[in-house]
Amino acid sequence: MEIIMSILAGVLFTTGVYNLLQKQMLRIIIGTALISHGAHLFILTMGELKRGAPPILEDGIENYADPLPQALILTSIVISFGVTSLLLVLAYRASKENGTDNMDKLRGSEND
Amino acid sequence: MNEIIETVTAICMVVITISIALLLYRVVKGPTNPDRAVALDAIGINLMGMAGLVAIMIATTRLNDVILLIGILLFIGTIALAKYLEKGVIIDRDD
Amino acid sequence: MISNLAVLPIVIPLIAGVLAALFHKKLKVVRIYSQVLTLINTAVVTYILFYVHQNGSVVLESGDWMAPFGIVLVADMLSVALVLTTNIVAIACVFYAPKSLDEKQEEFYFYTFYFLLITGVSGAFITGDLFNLFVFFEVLLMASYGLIVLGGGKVQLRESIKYVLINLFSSMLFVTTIAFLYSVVGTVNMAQIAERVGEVEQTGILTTIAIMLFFVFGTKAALFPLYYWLPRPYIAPNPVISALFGALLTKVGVYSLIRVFSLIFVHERDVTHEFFVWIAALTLIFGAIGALSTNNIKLVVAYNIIPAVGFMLLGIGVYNSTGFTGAIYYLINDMIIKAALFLLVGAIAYLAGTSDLRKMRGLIHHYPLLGWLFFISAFVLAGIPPFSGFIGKLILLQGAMEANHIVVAIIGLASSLLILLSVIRIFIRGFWGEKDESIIPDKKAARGFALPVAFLLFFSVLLGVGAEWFYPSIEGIGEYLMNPQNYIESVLKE
Amino acid sequence: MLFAVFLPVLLAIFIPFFSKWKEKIHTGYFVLLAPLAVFIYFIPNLGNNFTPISQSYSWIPSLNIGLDFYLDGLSLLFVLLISGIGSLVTLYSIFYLHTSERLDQFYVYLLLFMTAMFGVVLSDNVFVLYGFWELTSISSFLLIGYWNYKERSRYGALKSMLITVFGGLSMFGGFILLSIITETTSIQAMIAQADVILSSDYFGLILALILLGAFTKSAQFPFHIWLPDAMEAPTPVSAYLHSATMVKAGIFLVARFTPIFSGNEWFFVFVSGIGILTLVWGSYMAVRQTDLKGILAFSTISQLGMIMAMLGFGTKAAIFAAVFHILNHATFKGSLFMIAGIVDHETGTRDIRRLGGLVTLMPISATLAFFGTFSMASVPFPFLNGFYSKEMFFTTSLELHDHSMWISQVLSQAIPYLAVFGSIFTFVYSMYLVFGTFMGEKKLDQLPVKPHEAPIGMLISPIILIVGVVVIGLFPNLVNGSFIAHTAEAIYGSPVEKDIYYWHGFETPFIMSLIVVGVGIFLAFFRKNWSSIYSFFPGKLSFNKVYDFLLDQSEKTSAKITNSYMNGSIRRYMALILIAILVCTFTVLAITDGFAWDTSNLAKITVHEVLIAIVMAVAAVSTIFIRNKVGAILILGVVGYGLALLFVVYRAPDLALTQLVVETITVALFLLCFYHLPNLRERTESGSQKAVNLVISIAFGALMTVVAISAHSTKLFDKISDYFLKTSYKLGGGDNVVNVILVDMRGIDTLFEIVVLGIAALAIYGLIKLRNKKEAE
Amino acid sequence: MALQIILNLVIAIMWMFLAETYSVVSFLKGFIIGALLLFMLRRFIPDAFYLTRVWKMIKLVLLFIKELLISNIDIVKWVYKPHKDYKPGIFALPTELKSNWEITMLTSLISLTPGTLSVSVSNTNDTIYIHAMDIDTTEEAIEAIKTTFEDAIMEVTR
Amino acid sequence: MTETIEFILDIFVIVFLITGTFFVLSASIGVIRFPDVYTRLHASTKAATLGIAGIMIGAFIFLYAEHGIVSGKLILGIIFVLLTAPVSAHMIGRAAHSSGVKPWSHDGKTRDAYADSLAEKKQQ
Ligand code: NA
Ligand code: NA
Repeated sequence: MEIIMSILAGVLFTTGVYNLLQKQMLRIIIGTALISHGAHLFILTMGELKRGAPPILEDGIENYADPLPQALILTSIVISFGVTSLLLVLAYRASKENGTDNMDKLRGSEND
Repeated sequence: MNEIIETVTAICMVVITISIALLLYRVVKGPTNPDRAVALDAIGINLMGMAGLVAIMIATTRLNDVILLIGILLFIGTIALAKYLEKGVIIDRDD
Repeated sequence: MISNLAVLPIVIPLIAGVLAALFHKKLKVVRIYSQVLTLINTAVVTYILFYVHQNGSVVLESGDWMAPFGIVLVADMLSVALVLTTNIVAIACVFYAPKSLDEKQEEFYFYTFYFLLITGVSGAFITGDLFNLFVFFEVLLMASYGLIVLGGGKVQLRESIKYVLINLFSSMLFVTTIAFLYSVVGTVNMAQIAERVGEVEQTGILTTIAIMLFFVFGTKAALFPLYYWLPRPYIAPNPVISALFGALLTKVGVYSLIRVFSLIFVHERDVTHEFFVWIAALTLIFGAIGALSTNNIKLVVAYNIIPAVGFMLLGIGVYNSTGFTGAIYYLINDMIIKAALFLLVGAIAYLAGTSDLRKMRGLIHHYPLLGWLFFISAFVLAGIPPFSGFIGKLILLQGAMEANHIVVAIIGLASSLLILLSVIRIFIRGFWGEKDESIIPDKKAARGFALPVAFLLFFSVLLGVGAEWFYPSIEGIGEYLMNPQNYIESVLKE
Repeated sequence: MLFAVFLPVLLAIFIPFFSKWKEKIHTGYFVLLAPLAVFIYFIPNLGNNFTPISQSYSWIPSLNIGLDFYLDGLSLLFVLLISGIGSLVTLYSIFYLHTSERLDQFYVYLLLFMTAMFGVVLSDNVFVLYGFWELTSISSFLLIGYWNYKERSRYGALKSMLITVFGGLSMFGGFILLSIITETTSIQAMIAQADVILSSDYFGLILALILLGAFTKSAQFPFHIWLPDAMEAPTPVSAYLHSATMVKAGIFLVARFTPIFSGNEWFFVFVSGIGILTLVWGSYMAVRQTDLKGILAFSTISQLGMIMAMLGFGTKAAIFAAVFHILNHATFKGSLFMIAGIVDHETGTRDIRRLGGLVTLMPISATLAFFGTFSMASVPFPFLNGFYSKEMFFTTSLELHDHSMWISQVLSQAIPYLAVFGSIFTFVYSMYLVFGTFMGEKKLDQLPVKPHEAPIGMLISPIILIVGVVVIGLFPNLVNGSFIAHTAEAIYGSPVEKDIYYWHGFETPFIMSLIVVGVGIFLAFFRKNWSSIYSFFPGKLSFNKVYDFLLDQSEKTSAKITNSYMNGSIRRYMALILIAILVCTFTVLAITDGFAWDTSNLAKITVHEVLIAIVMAVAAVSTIFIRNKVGAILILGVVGYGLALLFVVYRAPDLALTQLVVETITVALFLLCFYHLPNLRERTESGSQKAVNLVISIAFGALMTVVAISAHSTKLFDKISDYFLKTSYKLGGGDNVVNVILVDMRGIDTLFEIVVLGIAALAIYGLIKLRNKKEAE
Repeated sequence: MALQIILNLVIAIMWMFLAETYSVVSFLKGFIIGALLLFMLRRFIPDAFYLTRVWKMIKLVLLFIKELLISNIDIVKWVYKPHKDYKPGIFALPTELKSNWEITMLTSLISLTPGTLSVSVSNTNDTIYIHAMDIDTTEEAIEAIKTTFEDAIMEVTR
Repeated sequence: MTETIEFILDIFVIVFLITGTFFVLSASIGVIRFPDVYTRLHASTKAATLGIAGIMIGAFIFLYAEHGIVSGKLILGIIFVLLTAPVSAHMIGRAAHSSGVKPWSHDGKTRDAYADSLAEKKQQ
């Protein structure tokens, strides 16, 4: 299963990167979101899958899923959320201010 | 008996995944945004079902929160989405 | 508990930043408050530096969870020295800020972002945990996002997006790489990673992961061929923000490279470090070319960040204690001089009303002090004695030549010339020449801008002329980095 | 000696205070104290019983950098030259520069230069020497740019700095290598290890690097081009820096390292070859100049070439001759510059075509000029020092060492002819200089100012120098044993006893001199008839043009290169970064054999998980194709919810909860932010762009997958998580291990994660609010 | 109604004290006894007996569920029909209900009724627009159901 | 005795799961097959809601029978979904209508009383 999940995460990266290489802001941001999903899935996968119960201690259960990747993902999710939110508002403001949401038209020149 | 339940759960799981896949088709295809909203709402409901099935599989109540949360978010999300599609706002503002 | 010292440089600015948010509208108060707290923090860090110098590394196991299970904070000479430099830069910036920012920007949490940026940077220097390093990266990046969008007009918003996007991408690559590493070595504590990597002599996959980490940090550090994102976003915001960025942000990337490639991935140097040397060479060349390519004085300084990073990478790549010593000396020097230069060109652009070199002339007639400060900065930057840039460059080149990397050392020398040309042009074309009578000089503003710059240059001269006071300690760091066992033992206490 | 070196700088500090009275007393009088004091301080060292003195002051001992001063014959010659000429130049400048100029700056630069120069010649530590070396470049830069409102000044200043700093950096590289090989930073200690250096693998490189430093500083071909442009500096500066002292720093350097380098034949090839070439080229070019200072500049170039060539010969006699000529050149060239300055000052022009017949109006200057130029032309008069050294030059050019390499043999054969050739032109320009200025018809109508003799103060310095010319000419042995013999000894390495005779007999050198004078007179007389040969070397091909081209291209090509990739396009940046990552990581994966495939440690594959994966993959892929923005956002939501489901499936309820909430809010934010923006457009990029994007993204995804699989297949250690599971309840007091990790073991992560969120909130608030305010205004 | 609930709770807790057993079972006993008491004394207490309302609510929910089940079977039939032989459309349905709450309940119930789905409510709150899978057959049938629903809702709310 | 009860409960679990899943799948098929957003809403609000309720009840019974856990939250979840589904449907329907989606009709003649009344109002 880990291999399939690795492939899935790889697909998320692929699609994320593809979107990242587009011109329109919305697509680009969707790309970043997909990449963060991929990253989180990678972390989960690297902690091995389905090796026991959810890491909430209960009497009589010996095997638990690896709790550390989960903790790390949790932190990362929250952080990505913060960044994505900021990026969204920023993109909105930037496209309003510059009158376009096409990053190709937002290259700028050296003296402005 | 338990094996039967296990098998049934697994089959149900697969069926629901197929069901989600079908709905995904509708999300992608549209053709209108309300169509997508409908499909998305249904996907949410499917997710609840899946969570319930997983709860059976690993015999835990730890997922009840998840199920409930999906329900709540789904409701809020659908309402918000509907309002958004109607007016373009999610939260009405006075200005 | 003396080990709690390690957390102070993180906690003080954190609290300061949070409090600054509470009375962000009372500008008079918040300015003085920020200045005082910056000074206090600097004093504390100075004390820690002396303490660590006397008694060795301070290791704090947060929440009393023994390493490697909890997050450890490791205040060794390297990290504390860099934190201190950070704070010195911060002092200059916090005194420069009121003169440079408009009140709206100050009100909108400049000081909070500023303190949290310091928090993030200091945290990144001090933490002994790889994932925690990621978190501190995010703190400092988020603070930098806050700063860069501050009062954003068209240009700023446009450049901010690019800045955020690239950093977001590299952050995601970072966490993923941490995950891969965790899968192989089963831990995220840097000391333990180092120990474990050493035990298996860095198998192939570990080297691959190392290269990925190199790209993560290399993007932040703006190395060839990853630096494209840097120059324009760096000059978009207010000069004081550019200075904070130029002095601190890329340097955290460099620090991380130093740490990771002196502590953890040192067993396949034929692949990794050899590669760095050539990347360093390319960085030196392309950075200098970039600096020459433009007439925008702010952009010239921004481009100059790149070859400097190339020098430091060279120090890492040659992997000897001289190289590390040079890299660190140069790092400290560069933090100071980049801040000074950004503040300077900011002031110049403000006073001249343009940052286009072709539109300015004869400024020295109006602003002699700024002119001479710039003149000195140019030579610090180019590594001309007796300033700090020279000492760093000397040691670095010695390190490179000791390692038989003569060609790269010569490239380094050549790039120094180009660097000098890139900045002395500003002096010649901007400051020299006929007096521009159309300018109504603002002497008071110029003085206000000059003081923080002079403060920074003082340190630059001190690090050069008074090198004897610093060099032995930094040489000590270089040797310490060559023996990762020291770090591992101080953290894991086996 | 420390005090002597730094005296000028110390004095410079007081200049700003002193300049308050500059209306009454010329700042120069105050400045004069420095060189004079140093001169007097070192004079007592003259004498037959001289032994080298060294003094050390600690500076950065841990880097082996110390203010180690070493006074031997070589440095003594230079110190006296610098302080002596320095005194005269300062005196001269008092009359040359009016108090309305920015004198304080001028003198600060000049004092800075003196210190730098003293430092260069007295330092025994290579890195300190390098420091002072660069300081000479910097102060020269400032002095040339003194009248920086002139475009030519700025041009000349930059040119001189770039070329000399280029050489300085190169020399610095050589020094570092030397210090690594010899493990010392002391030049004397290096000389003691000459054999080590000579046998080093890097010897050739060291030689090249250090010679580059010397050649650039001493304006050797083809680096000479900066010197004529440096003439934009005030004339005292030209006399001092660009003739007598700074340009001789390169000579000094070569002399200093002669004990080490002369053991290798390449030293001869480079130093003598370049030197003789410079001599020929400089004198040849001097003839075509029309600016007095231009002629003198090229003359200086050629004379420096001659000295350089003699150092390269390496014979005892050659070294002695070189040293002697250093002294002689300083005297006559210094005075000639001052006279050129006087002419400029009094007539308002330096253009020799507008000058003529000044001998009647400026008789003293003219007399001095005659002595100076004739000495320079080495006219065989017994009272001109220039003749002696030129004669020695010819002699030594005939008595070269035997050489083994063919190139040095060819060079040895050619040198005498080239020497004569260069000297002929030297004669020609010297005559042109003095006759063109002072003889012939008067062209007063072409002069901006009515010329008259200079004030006596201005004449003192040239008079003193010309007296020097004559005195040395009459009594050459006066300076021999007590002075230049020590210098030559310091360079050669063993005592150099040599008497200087006026008459050597009617031998080859004298014949050479006669040829020079004879042909010279002829050529000088018919100068106009043959000067068309200069058009064979059109200006476009000159080295100046090369410099201009390089400088211009350094900006243009840089801009071209940089703009080719720094085009502000985030797509381009990302693509380049990704390609770099891809290429390097795949390469490393391949060469380290990092790929691993181990299926023994995998979770069971179940149909529904695979299906979920497929659904997510399909959803992710469809984000690329969908054209409706809301649709795209919602599909992104599907991926997010799918991930939440995976979290559910893979036993991570806390993650699922968080992911659900976060995903919902994110989707809402997406909708909110992009409602007013245009819908997604069809992707307009070209087919090749699409293909590139596709290849990059697929390769990147594949890379991550491959590394992930390899990482999963190489689990080498137990995870630290076992500890968390064991201790979570006991020590952490909670049964939800993830929670315990988050709030306790990794509490710092959580704290700062909240900080990140807080900053984001503030930043977003700022983004929105600041806009509202702006709109309100 | 609130008073009745509090009274009932007080009685239940009093019972627990009296019985000196503090368990769910004894609480339930007390609750039932309290409810009975309130029912018997309903003439002396203002407002109608509150449990009648609760009962009506339960009835409403049951109605709800019944309609839901029926409508689902209908829908599934339509889903698997090979041909699209239904005639959908939107029709208007006047209502006497006034408050938002009531109307929401009504529209929800209608939505769960076989073949109908409320689409909108007029601004004046007097007409509900309903989408029907088969407009011809449902338009009359719904009239009858509507009254049942309206009555049921009004019984609960008024 | 308990075994019998458990057996019966297990049967219940299986029945609930299967019917629930069947309804859920049917809803999805409906969403695919039906011609317009309104008809699709019919499918998704009704069939899916009931289906999910079935699965949840199945899960509830299972957890009770196998582990003796009475999971209140599950019941709460069911009620919540039942209560909210029609509201959601109503909202989406309204959004669809106001964003101009016309109801599909078999013969091309749209029957839309709502649109008619809106048009009338506009004329007034
Ligand atoms: Na200019
Ligand atoms: Na200019």
